[in-house]
Amino acid sequence: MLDNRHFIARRAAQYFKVGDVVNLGIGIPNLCAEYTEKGIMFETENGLIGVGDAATDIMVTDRFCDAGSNPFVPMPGSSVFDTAYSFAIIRSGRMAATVLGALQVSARGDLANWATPNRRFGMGGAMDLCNGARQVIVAMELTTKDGGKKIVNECSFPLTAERCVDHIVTEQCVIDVTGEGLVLKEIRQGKTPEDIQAQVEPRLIVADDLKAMEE
Amino acid sequence: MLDNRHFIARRAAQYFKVGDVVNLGIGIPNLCAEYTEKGIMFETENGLIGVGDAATDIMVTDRFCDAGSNPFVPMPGSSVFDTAYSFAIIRSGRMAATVLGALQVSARGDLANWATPNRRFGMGGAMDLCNGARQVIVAMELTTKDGGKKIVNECSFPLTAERCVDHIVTEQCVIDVTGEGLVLKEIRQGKTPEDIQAQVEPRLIVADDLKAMEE
Amino acid sequence: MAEKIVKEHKDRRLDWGKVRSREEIISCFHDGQIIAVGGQAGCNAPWRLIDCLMDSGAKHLTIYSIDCHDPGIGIGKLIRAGRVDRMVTTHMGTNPEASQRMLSGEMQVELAPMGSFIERVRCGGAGLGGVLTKTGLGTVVEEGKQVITVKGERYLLEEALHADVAITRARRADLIGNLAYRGTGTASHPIMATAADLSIVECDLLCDVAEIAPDEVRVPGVYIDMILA
Amino acid sequence: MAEKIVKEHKDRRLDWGKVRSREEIISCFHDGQIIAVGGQAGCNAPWRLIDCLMDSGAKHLTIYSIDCHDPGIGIGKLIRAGRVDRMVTTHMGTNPEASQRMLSGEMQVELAPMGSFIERVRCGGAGLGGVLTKTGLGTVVEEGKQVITVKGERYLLEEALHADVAITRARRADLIGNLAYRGTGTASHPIMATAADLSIVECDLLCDVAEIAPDEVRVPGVYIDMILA
Repeated sequence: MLDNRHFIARRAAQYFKVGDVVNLGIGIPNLCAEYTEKGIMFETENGLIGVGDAATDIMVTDRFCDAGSNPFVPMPGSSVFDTAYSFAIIRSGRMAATVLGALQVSARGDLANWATPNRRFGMGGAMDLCNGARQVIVAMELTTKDGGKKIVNECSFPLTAERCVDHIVTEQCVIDVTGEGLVLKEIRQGKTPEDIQAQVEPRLIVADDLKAMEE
Repeated sequence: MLDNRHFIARRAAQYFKVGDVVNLGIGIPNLCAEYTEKGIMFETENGLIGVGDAATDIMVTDRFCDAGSNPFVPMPGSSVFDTAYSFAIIRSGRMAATVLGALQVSARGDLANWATPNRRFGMGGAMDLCNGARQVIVAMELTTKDGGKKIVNECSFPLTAERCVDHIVTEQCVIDVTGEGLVLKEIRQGKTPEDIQAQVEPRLIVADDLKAMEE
Repeated sequence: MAEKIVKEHKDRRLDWGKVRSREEIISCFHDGQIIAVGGQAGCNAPWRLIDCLMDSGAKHLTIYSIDCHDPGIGIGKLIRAGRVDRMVTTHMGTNPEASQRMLSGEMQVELAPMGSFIERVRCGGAGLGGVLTKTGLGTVVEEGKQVITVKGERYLLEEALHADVAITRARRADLIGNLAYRGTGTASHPIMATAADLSIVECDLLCDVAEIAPDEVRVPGVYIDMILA
Repeated sequence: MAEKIVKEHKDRRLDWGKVRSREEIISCFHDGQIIAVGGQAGCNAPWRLIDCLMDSGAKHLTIYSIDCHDPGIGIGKLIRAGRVDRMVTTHMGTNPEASQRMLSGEMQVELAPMGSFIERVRCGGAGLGGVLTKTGLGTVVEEGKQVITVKGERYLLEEALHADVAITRARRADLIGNLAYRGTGTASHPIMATAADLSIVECDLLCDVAEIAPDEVRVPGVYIDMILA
């Protein structure tokens, strides 16, 4: 059975369609690549479309590393570009999706994922991805390790972007951000909508066609 | 003996130094290439540094043409780029000089070279070249065919750029644009400063070290 | 068995691949569209795609192009046929018919400095709203534009241009739309190709996937929707 | 006779060529300079040029860099030695010492979104004053910046960044400074290399003139002043 992180990544990867170019954040999002069909290409924002398998042994080189410094083997059909071009693509709306981690997501889809009130590591490429990707998918555990709420009415942490999140995938549920509010679309076997509601701050709308998450 | 056009081009080319990258306009400016020492490279604004000799026979191709559609053979050390990159270079201040034709040049170095009150062909790359090139050299005959003045107090034609011209090279003289005004630096054998003054509108300052133009 | 495998592979190529028939591409052009056309100096233009546009019958077009080609050739064909209502271009020196139509009021022409023009198109393809340049300050280009001051220096704000359809030409394209160019055949093609909702390319050589080395690609396939068969 | 010809050619190579000794390059660094450093993710950084900068003793530096490398490595060496007064960067995740110095006030840090940061540097190398982007709207990035409206849409104005010296790394460089890259070793290097008064490069292979094909060049020599021997 998959652990929570892989379970989340596998579900998030189902949003990708053949022909899509997708950017994956560090952490859980990066695991999506393991659950993706052929015909989808991954971008690394330091400047390449077509990130392939992790490089080992003789294939390890400084010339093919992702934004997390992990060496990889480019897949057939890869393309290389500089960082300015990379973010031109990202902002252009040509990137089908980005999967990102989150510290907080608000009721209207605001995302906070780069700083707490006490710590600021930097936003890297996240703000541009939220601005430009056609779909912003948050892949995270539903609450903090000690049960604190991450889906909140208003983000208290510095924002990455306003009203940018489309889907939230967690180990317990899938929530869509809509004009009407947060809609509970899928739920883990053994959980009830009330269980989920107890762990998030905003009032959830339960979808008419609420589905069970695939185990 | 050189005709006026080649005489002007040969003199204008003397501003180039080894290592310079230079852009030449259409017409007289383009002839400068024939009088240039080795170690100078020419840019064509459609996207290449290193324009070489005119291509003939089997070397003619649509893939190596200058902005005037003339096929050429790229010289060793050439580099190719797109139009956006081309004008990034042009505006950056890394282009040592541009040589352009002119309809009018004003006393303070304003240039008009892309339109008359009745005709507008378009400015092409001239406005960017005047903005970015480190030296703007005008290469033109001193007057119009019927003796009309082209060096004027104020340009009456639409401007290409304000206060951009550094040197004016004609078949009769070389004039520098300075903070004090137009300075007559070189004069053709057989001409007097009064001859030149009679053909230009602004009051000329005659350089203390006024030289004869090389025949 | 081998036959089945080959068929499966072919189906997948159709799913992911971007090669489209002339007919399908012609059907993409409609009245009133903004069309970005790549190329410069009348060399290496997307001649076959311009012919598709002609054959579509689409009219009331807006054309973005560095220049206007020659009378009756390339874009000049569209202009002569009265199919172009408006152009944004940098010069008309090679096509007196374009100037005539501008003067007669049949065609509206916005003349732009080449560097500003192509930078505006780059913005359109790069998700940017505009750029600040000193080019055109103190000239007619300034008319109607915002002047912005940065660190005490004045700049013109040049706003992004974005097209409905881009038609460009590459030296090589692979099945997923990665593009490579050669020489001044590069010109405005790679920029124009990024700045449209629908980006169609013609190429001199259609390549297998991975035939173009990653470092040779100048436009990644993510920007390209269709390749003319 | 042959000897004389070779010598003459060598003299010309010195005149036009851009290869410079380590000592000459060290002498180019001074207190208070702004240094643009190419690379990302701590891979393929200009390690040898960073060592030149260390050995120069220059202090009170401002560094432009996508990231901050690891503690005590690369830029991390300069940070640990207290030589950096100010950084403009996009994240410090790999270097806790950078965060500590920011919190203690020993080093001023401007955090910028990666796309806006590199676009600002591109402006610096492209003679542009700034660009308009939606990235950062509604966040702390907006603080102190002009908000410009274009066609009813709000954008942040991100102002150009330009350095005194750029230190970058290329896979190949020829004697006149034409540069080629490989893979994600490209990263920010080609952009950083354009945006400084003095652009110095180190390369893995020093090439003869014309060894790099014109279409392979990603940065033309016009932007490059010196190549580390």
